[in-house]
Amino acid sequence: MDYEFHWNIVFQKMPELLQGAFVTLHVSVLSMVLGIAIAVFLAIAKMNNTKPFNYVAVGWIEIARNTPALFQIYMAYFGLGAFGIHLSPYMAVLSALVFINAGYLAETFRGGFQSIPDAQYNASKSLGMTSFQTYRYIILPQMFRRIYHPMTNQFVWSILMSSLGILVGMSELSGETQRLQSLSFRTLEFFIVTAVLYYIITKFVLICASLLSKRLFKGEI
Amino acid sequence: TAQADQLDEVIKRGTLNCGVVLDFPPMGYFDKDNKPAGFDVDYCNDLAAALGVKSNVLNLTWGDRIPSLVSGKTDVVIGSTSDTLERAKSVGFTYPYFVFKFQTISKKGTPINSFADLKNVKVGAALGTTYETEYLAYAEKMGWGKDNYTAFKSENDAYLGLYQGKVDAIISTNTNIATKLQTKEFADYVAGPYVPNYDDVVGLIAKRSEVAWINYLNLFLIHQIRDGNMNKHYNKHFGSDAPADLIQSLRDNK
Amino acid sequence: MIKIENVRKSFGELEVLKGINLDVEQGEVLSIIGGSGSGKSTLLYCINAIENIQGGKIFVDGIDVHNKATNKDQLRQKLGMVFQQWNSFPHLTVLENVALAPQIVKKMSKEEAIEIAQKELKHVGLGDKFDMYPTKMSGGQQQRLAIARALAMRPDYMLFDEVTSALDPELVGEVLDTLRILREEGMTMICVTHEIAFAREVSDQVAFFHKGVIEEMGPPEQVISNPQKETTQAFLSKVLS
Amino acid sequence: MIKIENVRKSFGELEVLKGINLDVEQGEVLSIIGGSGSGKSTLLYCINAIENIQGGKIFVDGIDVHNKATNKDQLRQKLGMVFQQWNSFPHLTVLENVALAPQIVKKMSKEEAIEIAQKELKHVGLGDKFDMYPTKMSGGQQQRLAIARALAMRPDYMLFDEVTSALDPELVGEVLDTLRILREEGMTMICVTHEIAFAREVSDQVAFFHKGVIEEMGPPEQVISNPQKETTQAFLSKVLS
Amino acid sequence: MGSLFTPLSWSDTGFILTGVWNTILISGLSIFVGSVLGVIVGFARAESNKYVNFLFGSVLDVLRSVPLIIQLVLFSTFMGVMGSPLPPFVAGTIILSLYTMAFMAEVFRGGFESVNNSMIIAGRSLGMTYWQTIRHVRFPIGLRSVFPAWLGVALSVIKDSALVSVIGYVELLRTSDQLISRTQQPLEILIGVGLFYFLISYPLSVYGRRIERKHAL
Ligand SMILES: Nc1ncnc2c1ncn2[C@@H]1O[C@H](COP(=O)(O)OP(=O)(O)OP(=O)(O)O)[C@@H](O)[C@H]1O
Ligand SMILES: Nc1ncnc2c1ncn2[C@@H]1O[C@H](COP(=O)(O)OP(=O)(O)OP(=O)(O)O)[C@@H](O)[C@H]1O
Ligand SMILES: [Mg+2]
Ligand SMILES: [Mg+2]
Repeated sequence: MDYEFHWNIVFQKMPELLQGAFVTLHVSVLSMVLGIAIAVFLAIAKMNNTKPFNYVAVGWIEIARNTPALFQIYMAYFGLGAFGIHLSPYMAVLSALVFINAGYLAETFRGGFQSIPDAQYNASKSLGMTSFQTYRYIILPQMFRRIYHPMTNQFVWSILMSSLGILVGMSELSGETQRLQSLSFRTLEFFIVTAVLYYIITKFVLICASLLSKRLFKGEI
Repeated sequence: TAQADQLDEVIKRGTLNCGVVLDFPPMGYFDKDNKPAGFDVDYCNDLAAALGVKSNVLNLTWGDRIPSLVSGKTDVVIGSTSDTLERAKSVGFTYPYFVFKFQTISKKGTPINSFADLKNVKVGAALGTTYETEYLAYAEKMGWGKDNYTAFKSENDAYLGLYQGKVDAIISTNTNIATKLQTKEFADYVAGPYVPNYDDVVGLIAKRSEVAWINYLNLFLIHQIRDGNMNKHYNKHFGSDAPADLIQSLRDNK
Repeated sequence: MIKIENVRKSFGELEVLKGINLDVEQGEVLSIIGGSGSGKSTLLYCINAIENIQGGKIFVDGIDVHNKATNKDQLRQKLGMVFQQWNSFPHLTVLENVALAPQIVKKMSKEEAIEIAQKELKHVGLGDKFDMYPTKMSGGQQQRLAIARALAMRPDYMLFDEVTSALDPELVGEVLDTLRILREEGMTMICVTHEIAFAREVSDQVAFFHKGVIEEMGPPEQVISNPQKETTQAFLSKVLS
Repeated sequence: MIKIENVRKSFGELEVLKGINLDVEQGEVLSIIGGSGSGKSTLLYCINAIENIQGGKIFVDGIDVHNKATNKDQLRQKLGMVFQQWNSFPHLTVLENVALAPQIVKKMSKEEAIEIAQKELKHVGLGDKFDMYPTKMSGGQQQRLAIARALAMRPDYMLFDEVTSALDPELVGEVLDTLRILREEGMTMICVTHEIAFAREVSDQVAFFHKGVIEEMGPPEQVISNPQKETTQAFLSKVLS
Repeated sequence: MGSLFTPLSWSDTGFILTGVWNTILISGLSIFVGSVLGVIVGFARAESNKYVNFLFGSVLDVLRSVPLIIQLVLFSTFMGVMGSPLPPFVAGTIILSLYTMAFMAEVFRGGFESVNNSMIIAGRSLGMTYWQTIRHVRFPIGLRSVFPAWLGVALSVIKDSALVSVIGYVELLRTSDQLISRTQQPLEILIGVGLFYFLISYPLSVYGRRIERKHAL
């Protein structure tokens, strides 16, 4: 091969890459927080039979799960743009991720909820607990453990998918990489370093999540 | 015998693999039959004709330009590549074949009289282009910050963003703006001030080590002007004769 | 005293209880035996108001269980129940499992609840397992935990639904021993069970259920040792073979 | 004849079999009883060469089972085995379950294998279930299927590992009846079982396992009805209570 | 001069269909190759010891921890720079297949491990050899139980195949991107694209869930 690696340019630009990495984390954390909040409502609405809410929830969940993330992002950016609704690249990516996260997490929550055996309700009732107490002390704590792992996966997915920000000119890690490499034409070097940065970020998140789960959950289910 | 260089190879192969960015009208774009067209595409065909080989136009993204050369997928990239010294560490440039000026375009009535007025409006440009760099450098010097700036993945997306009203003005090349202004979609728009003190001088690029090949390409560029091909294509794609100062600066290899 | 008068219960089309009459006096032990699907569990759930009924009445200490005006959460505090499937709360330690309901239902202080929990756990022989998580315990231990959990609410009656039938044979004994202790202490109990020998030993009354009706009922010497009906005989010979 | 000589078996540090000696003659039925973890299943697995051993020897018809030179796949064809958990193959019909091994192991033609499978299924009372999938069957039926599956390989010996202990009490009888039929037909069998009454009825010999050794062995009248050792007495009183 | 903006016309149908076909082609091929590799790696992982597993695990881990878009650009640039440039279709198929494999391997591994060991032992006790139990017991049962999960991964690959556009493969989303530039009509085109994905993905995901529910019973 006749390719000489030039690494010094990448190290010079490291602060800008790290700035991009920060934006990546930022947008994915926010997309999870908002996604979880909406997912709770979607899950409740889907399990509930009140018509209009049920339809909205089912529609949301199915569209989110059955179309590409890239499509959602384009839609949020140029699709909404056709209606004169102008989101910044950051907002477009954020809203697409929130939309998708909410759809997937709603199904996770519903599954977690339905996986708690009836026996747990009966046992709680037989001890004289009210419905509220049953949920508060018995059902929700168990449900949270079951959805914890899928939730971390969704978080990692959000980090990886935020890389699509590159396609609407968002300056997260991938976008910054794209910009920096075109200034120097050092494509390979920049993308290698970026791949490593993504790996570190996702591993870091997973390790934190598993440490946290050890602290939170003592008994097994 | 001496090792065959790129020039020999192209002639022997009988095909010129010529990379063009087809996302940058009128230099490169898809016509209504979704076929490649544009000033750069015409240059590819002229070069192939001069070599006496078939022309094979490859559609590149901005990011593909270097890897395609290094890997030998393309022999030359005619892709409006700004000849910065930083990039010249990675790739071999010919003499300039075109000079762009950077300019704003905005809807009529947007209060932009000088470049300094951009401070008050939302500005956009294509990600990773030289004019993006120029604008950002200028904005930083003036202390504007990045808040009113939006990057787009491509030149096309930048125009779409302007058209939809995502931004009030975008920075683009004077040539591109001139062609856009002739379409009915952009009839309501006007070209604005130039980026101060900056000409975007672009060259063809080839493998850095292929000196003889670059030599040949340089001579080709001179002949394009001398034989009038340059002016002919300019006319076809820009609707007027090439300006004298552009011709002159290319002759001077500035 | 628990009084069951002509109770009928259906799931949709399926009539599961077809007019059940039963009385359980204070201090008495009633065993219910019968084939799968005969409605034994369903009756316990109805007594506890976990399932509603379609006809008849159930009184617990004179309170009409299925009356709309009855506070069912309060009523259930009188009735401890232990189920066939182990259903300890997997996210809580053994001690927390037992102490939870006294705290949140009876509003005891944490110290008080823990004291009671410790006492009841020792009562069922789990005095050394306070900080374990129930998923690490054997089935027999989990069932004893469930008994302690119910006892900690200081119920007046205990309902047992085949508490040994999901256990390995060797673990059955330890759970039955716990029931024997309760009997000695004078607890009023209704036990649904497949353990015929145990039923014979501890019951004051045995009721044989068949397809939603009580086919035969009386002291164990009569129903188990000397059954009159053919259905009872068939069932017993199958189970005892 | 199966000959077991001073067999020792450990899992890591844990010694599970501590020198076992046993002979099972042609046509004899040996029952093995004993507490959980005493090594009963492990012994069956060793006879079948599913587990290896650390000391001693096992001979089946004179073949040294654990000798390196022994073809174990071939040896296992002599030894039919049925396990505690139902492990019918869920992706095959009942008939295919039974016909599979004769085809691929014994290289029978499909027709031949199916004929044998039908015969053995009728043998265990599943003559009307050929095209069912086993997941739709009761536990007792699945166990009988497992017996038919083993019999279709025409084994000389059958090893049963607590085949009824995961069954509902009502289904135990049908499986034991199938074992009785095999005994009548003169099959040589080793049965690990918790069904003491059954063991007493059908066995020529009973071996009581305790912590990896045979504590007591002999005809059922002796070991079950009149146990000598304290450990045996304790075990029997627990199981029979 | 040529006109830059022209509205969508019927003559674009062929172009769009090329995009549709290319999307189907690259995702179909990648799902196939990825599944085959996934079965092999998944089986190896289910069968092998800690160390082999750690090795496999780390490779799969990298494939699952770096965004697909970065992998695509990196791989296609890398191959170019190494002197053996690959056409976008080939580079895209390779990376998409490996990416698919990374997820499929875990799916299949789970399937193989879920086959109760007692069934394998039962097979051995009937005199089957090791490979016979693999072939007749472990594979059929393991593969059957993972179908819903397999379908889930396959559907996500169809959706992720949209990313291959970044290295210049003209699949559906890139076709539409090009048409959007030319027509300046993003909404109509995007809705069409979304509908296409939805119509492929939704019925299959409903089917997968039905199977899953049936399995759960
Ligand atoms: N929630 C329910 N919905 C519909 N049918 C039910 C429900 N619970 C029980 N049944 C049906 O009611 C009948 C009686 O069930 P029940 O559980 O009371 O029987 P059982 O005597 O306790 O049997 P087992 O010995 O198997 O526990 C059965 O046919 C059962 O299928
Ligand atoms: N594969 C294994 N690895 C490690 N230890 C094992 C293994 N199989 C069995 N053991 C241990 O060996 C001991 C004997 O087990 P075995 O299954 O033979 O007992 P058993 O008499 O059949 O009991 P049960 O009546 O519960 O079936 C137990 O302590 C068990 O935990
Ligand atoms: Mg019941
Ligand atoms: Mg065993």
